[in-house]
Amino acid sequence: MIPDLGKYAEAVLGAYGLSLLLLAALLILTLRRGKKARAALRRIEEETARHGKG
Amino acid sequence: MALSLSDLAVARGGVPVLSGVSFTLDAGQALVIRGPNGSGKTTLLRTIAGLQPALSGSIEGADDTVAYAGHADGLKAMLSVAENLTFWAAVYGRRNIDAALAAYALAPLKDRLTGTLSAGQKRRAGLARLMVTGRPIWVLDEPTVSLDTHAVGLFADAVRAHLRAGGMALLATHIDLGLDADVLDVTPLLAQANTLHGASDEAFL
Amino acid sequence: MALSLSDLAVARGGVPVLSGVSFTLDAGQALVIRGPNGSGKTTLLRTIAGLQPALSGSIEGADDTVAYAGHADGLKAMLSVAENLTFWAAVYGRRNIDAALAAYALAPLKDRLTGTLSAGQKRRAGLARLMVTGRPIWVLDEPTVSLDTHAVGLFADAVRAHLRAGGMALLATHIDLGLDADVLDVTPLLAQANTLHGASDEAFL
Amino acid sequence: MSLWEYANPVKFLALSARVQPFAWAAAAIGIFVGLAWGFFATPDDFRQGSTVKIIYIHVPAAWIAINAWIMMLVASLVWLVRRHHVSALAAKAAAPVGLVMTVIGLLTGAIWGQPMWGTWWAWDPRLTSFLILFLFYLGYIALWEAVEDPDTAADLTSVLCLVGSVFALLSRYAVLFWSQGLHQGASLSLDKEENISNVFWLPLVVSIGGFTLLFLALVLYRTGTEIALRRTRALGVRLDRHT
Amino acid sequence: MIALLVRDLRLAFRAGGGFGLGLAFFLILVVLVPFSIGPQSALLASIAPGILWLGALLACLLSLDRLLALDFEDGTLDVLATAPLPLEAALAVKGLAHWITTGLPLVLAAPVLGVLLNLPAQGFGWLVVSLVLGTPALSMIGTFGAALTVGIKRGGLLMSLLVLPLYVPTLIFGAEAARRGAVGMAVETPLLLLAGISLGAIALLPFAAAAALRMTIR
Amino acid sequence: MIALLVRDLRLAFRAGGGFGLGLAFFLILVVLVPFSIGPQSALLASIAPGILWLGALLACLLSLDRLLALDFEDGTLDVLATAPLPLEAALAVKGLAHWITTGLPLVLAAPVLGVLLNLPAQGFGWLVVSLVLGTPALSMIGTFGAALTVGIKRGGLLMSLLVLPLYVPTLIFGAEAARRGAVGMAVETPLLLLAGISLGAIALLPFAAAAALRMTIR
Ligand code: HEM
Ligand SMILES: Nc1ncnc2c1ncn2[C@@H]1O[C@H](COP(=O)(O)OP(=O)(O)OP(=O)(O)O)[C@@H](O)[C@H]1O
Ligand SMILES: Nc1ncnc2c1ncn2[C@@H]1O[C@H](COP(=O)(O)OP(=O)(O)OP(=O)(O)O)[C@@H](O)[C@H]1O
Ligand SMILES: [Mg+2]
Ligand SMILES: [Mg+2]
Repeated sequence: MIPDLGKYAEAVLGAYGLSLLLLAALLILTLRRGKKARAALRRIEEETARHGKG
Repeated sequence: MALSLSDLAVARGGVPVLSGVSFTLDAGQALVIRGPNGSGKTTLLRTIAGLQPALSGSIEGADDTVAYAGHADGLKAMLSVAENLTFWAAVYGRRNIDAALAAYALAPLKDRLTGTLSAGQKRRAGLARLMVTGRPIWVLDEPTVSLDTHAVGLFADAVRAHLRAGGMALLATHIDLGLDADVLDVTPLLAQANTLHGASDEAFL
Repeated sequence: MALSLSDLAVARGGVPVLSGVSFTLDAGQALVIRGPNGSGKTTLLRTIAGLQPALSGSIEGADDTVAYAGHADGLKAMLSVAENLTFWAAVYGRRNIDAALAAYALAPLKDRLTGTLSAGQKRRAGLARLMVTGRPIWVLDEPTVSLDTHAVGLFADAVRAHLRAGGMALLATHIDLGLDADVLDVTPLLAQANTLHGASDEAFL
Repeated sequence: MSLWEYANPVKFLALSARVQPFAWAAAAIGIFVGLAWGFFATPDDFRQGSTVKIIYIHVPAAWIAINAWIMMLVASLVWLVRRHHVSALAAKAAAPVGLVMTVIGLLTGAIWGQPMWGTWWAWDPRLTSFLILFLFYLGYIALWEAVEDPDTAADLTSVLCLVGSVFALLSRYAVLFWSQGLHQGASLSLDKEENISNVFWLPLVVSIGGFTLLFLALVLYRTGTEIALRRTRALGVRLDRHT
Repeated sequence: MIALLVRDLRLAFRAGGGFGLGLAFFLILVVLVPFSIGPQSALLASIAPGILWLGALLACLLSLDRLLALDFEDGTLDVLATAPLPLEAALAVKGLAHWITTGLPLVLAAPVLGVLLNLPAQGFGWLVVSLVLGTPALSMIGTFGAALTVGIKRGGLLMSLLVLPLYVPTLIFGAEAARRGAVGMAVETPLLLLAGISLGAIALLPFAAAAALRMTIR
Repeated sequence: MIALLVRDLRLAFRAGGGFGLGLAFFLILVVLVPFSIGPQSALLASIAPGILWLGALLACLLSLDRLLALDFEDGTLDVLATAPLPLEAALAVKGLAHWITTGLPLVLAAPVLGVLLNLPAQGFGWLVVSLVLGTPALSMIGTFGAALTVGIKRGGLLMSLLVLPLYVPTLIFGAEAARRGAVGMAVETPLLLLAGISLGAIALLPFAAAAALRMTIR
């Protein structure tokens, strides 16, 4: 499956691996922070709505 | 010449604190601003002095007419009292500091380094700075902090003289200064965030 | 347990400012120190707190019993009020900060960064720090600066409760707190420099 | 309807919600196809061997790193001139993405340099200006973090972005003046022979497209996060007042 | 404006003021270099112009730290911002005062320290010229950095982070001119570019700095 | 004591705190070196260990600046001096917090920056070892210097002046070990001496620092 990379296998695989790792980390952190922020917003919006009625 | 605010709203740290502030101050008048801790007196005075933008409403007559004295004195610890005052006088294009020294009984401390003064002495020097600016509107935030009763008297005299000469004064304070002045209580003016326009977070509501 | 000073003389910046200070403070007592600006109140309190050496005379009962609150509050702007108080409690080997928060009505401000409080709110947090030390002798330099009347009341209540519990308090202030306390006027004690012994320049006289 | 309407957070969020699914999907496809094509289906270069495959990450990352800064510059100008909150927040949201892309560009370049030039790093003009860009990103993000008030932070970072861009440009010329390059320029790229050129070029273009779409999706999502945080703050204040 | 200049200079010369400390840092840094990279004189000579420029830059940077911070803490900036003097002018004057108290002494000390690092004889003149042309830019860029970070606790190091990349072009042209001078090559181009940066910085940065300062003190 | 450590670390990690800024300075300094002395890689490799040590030392030094100054300004030191905690312990803890937030990141970053300066491959290990052994001494000596200068306006630069000579022995042995390591020579002697300095500094300097602090705050 993996093509023959010859003597540079380490370099090429390393470059792909590291880059994809960094991209994944960026994605995960972005999504986690976004989820947290949106959840907090939802909580406070509900609370505001309750106060509006009461 | 008058200072007039109409329907001013101010914010601190992006949070609205006061709204609907309106008053007019004419030559020779003083206004004392009262309100509990955290009600926004400092914020209001800084806005009037032009140090921060208003949320909404307008301020008229404050351009280049205001001398502001906040919690910090604006004096250099490593300069003598006279050097500090002379410097500020020069910034405002003036020269004479004797009247200011006399008004606050600073003559004996004139050549002391400001950093070696006691808290009340330093405050006196900070108040004397107002007199060398030659500006008509004094905006003072808790001016009498650390002052003893004698010095409070000196300060009240200085304000009265300033008013007699056609000046104006705006003071935030928690204690009674014995001045003949109107009082603006900011407690009823506290901002209702949901009715405010122009707040920096308003766009997100 | 008592704090007693006998014939104490203190100096500031190498210059003697007060001499012949003597008093005894017993459990449950408070003493208000009065005197005009620059008379040496701050110097006296710092000496009692052990922050600077006395020129002559002696202080007894002040070792590890004094909680000092000076002009600065000892609070970190970048920590919340609760974090600041918890830290100081831990330094004094204690844990609970609820009583202190309650005494100064700080509960709603508990999680605010201290740097974003108004002058009076910050002062309240600084005074609350005294309560988490568990120390019997409070040494306070102008504690009510920036406080509104309500907060001054809270402070007076806290001092009264502290005294009732057998504590002591030493306060330098220019305004009347409505405490049931003796007053020490330092004006008559002002130093006669030529009668002083132990001043750092004495060797050259 | 003018473009500025989208400076309103609500309008922006609505638009962003419509665009995002496509952006994410297209980004995933573009990156997958570009990288897979490049990795599995392109021949080795006659000089560089299999290392040439690194180009499908290296160049898109470097391209995004540079263009993210340009986008931040535009957004900063919009904020300073028209004070639209969304544009300030978009600049804030883009910076960490740009930083990560810069790091990827640096890392892949370093890994590539080891076999090609026999060194991880050399003070070549292009590499050097890229490193300086990295520093600008760091400073920009640190300033956002350090300033308490959100509007002040937006103002200050915008000014920094403006002044920084001028100096980044100056540095580029300074660096060119200072050192001779090892790095391939656009003219002297590996495609000496026409027919190989296309073989490398097409997957590279797909990959660049994929990275660009990923950047777009990330920035839209992160701007949404920033808006949510600001809105939480604003509502919190309102609740405080009521109670 | 003259009052402000005089005040800043006087403060710098007072005990505990900043005068001479930037210089002292420069001196100590240059002295530490042989300890860290070893005493071989040929090696030292070849890096001398660069190290001297780097040292001057760091000395400038460190002394900038409190250029505005002290004025912020004691309320001076609040008053200056409401005073009749335009803030742009005030900041330009502060930058000038900084240059007089820091940049100028560095320029004068550099030849002496060049001796310590075995700088070739022909390099001294160009070193001084390049510093004279370059240090004003360092002072003005630093003033801008200080204005950006003034209200921030521990802003000093954040300022370094923001300012150092801005210093890069100045450093490159300055050190390049000094290095070329030391080996007898033509120095016109880098010197002209250096002068250009300085002029640009003096003309434009006070405005950016004043804008930033108005934002930070609000 | 743990409360103090936790507080200092938390402050450092807060927005605007000091964490990472020492590191950033180190990074930027190392980046500026080639700009000032030129891009030739052989020259850079020969000075790399020395420059890395010098950079680590300066980063430490700069971040020390406000180690005590901030606590002094807001009155924390007054309270700490009257608290039951011995001042010696408090200062040792502050030194430790400084090392964790500054020294440790420097140690971890040094190899990466070694790449930028073309440090020979065999030198990386010894560079890290020498920094691990040496940076604690830098933090403790710096704490002492900070205690000596804390009440003084613009104390930061004065502190540099006082501390830098004290740093000389640490620098000499540290840089020597790193340099020998880079060219494959024996490194035991300088490393042992370096460890000795660190141990001595940790054992004795908190007492000197506490004594100095009691004098400065009076
Ligand atoms: C750390 C080291 C490196 C950095 C920071 C770096 C940075 C960059 C940058 C900024 C670009 C420009 C992208 C654009 O204009 O859109 C680029 C393009 C490129 N780089 Fe690198 N690079 C590095 C190492 C290398 C190495 C070692 C090689 C191969 C031997 C390489 C090959 C290329 C190629 C082929 C391009 C595309 C050039 C073109 O046709 O425009 N790079 N790199
Ligand atoms: N930097 C800041 N960030 C966020 N909120 C702040 C900030 N500074 C002050 N505030 C808040 O803004 C409100 C108004 O503060 P301000 O300092 O104007 O009050 P004040 O009336 O002057 O009070 P005091 O009598 O205690 O001086 C307070 O509730 C305060 O907690
Ligand atoms: N660092 C210093 N060097 C020299 N003299 C000083 C120094 N600090 C204060 N003084 C002087 O010592 C005297 C006592 O000062 P102190 O601060 O104790 O007065 P205080 O009673 O607290 O006054 P206040 O009510 O104004 O706070 C004053 O005359 C003051 O000018
Ligand atoms: Mg106030
Ligand atoms: Mg006092």
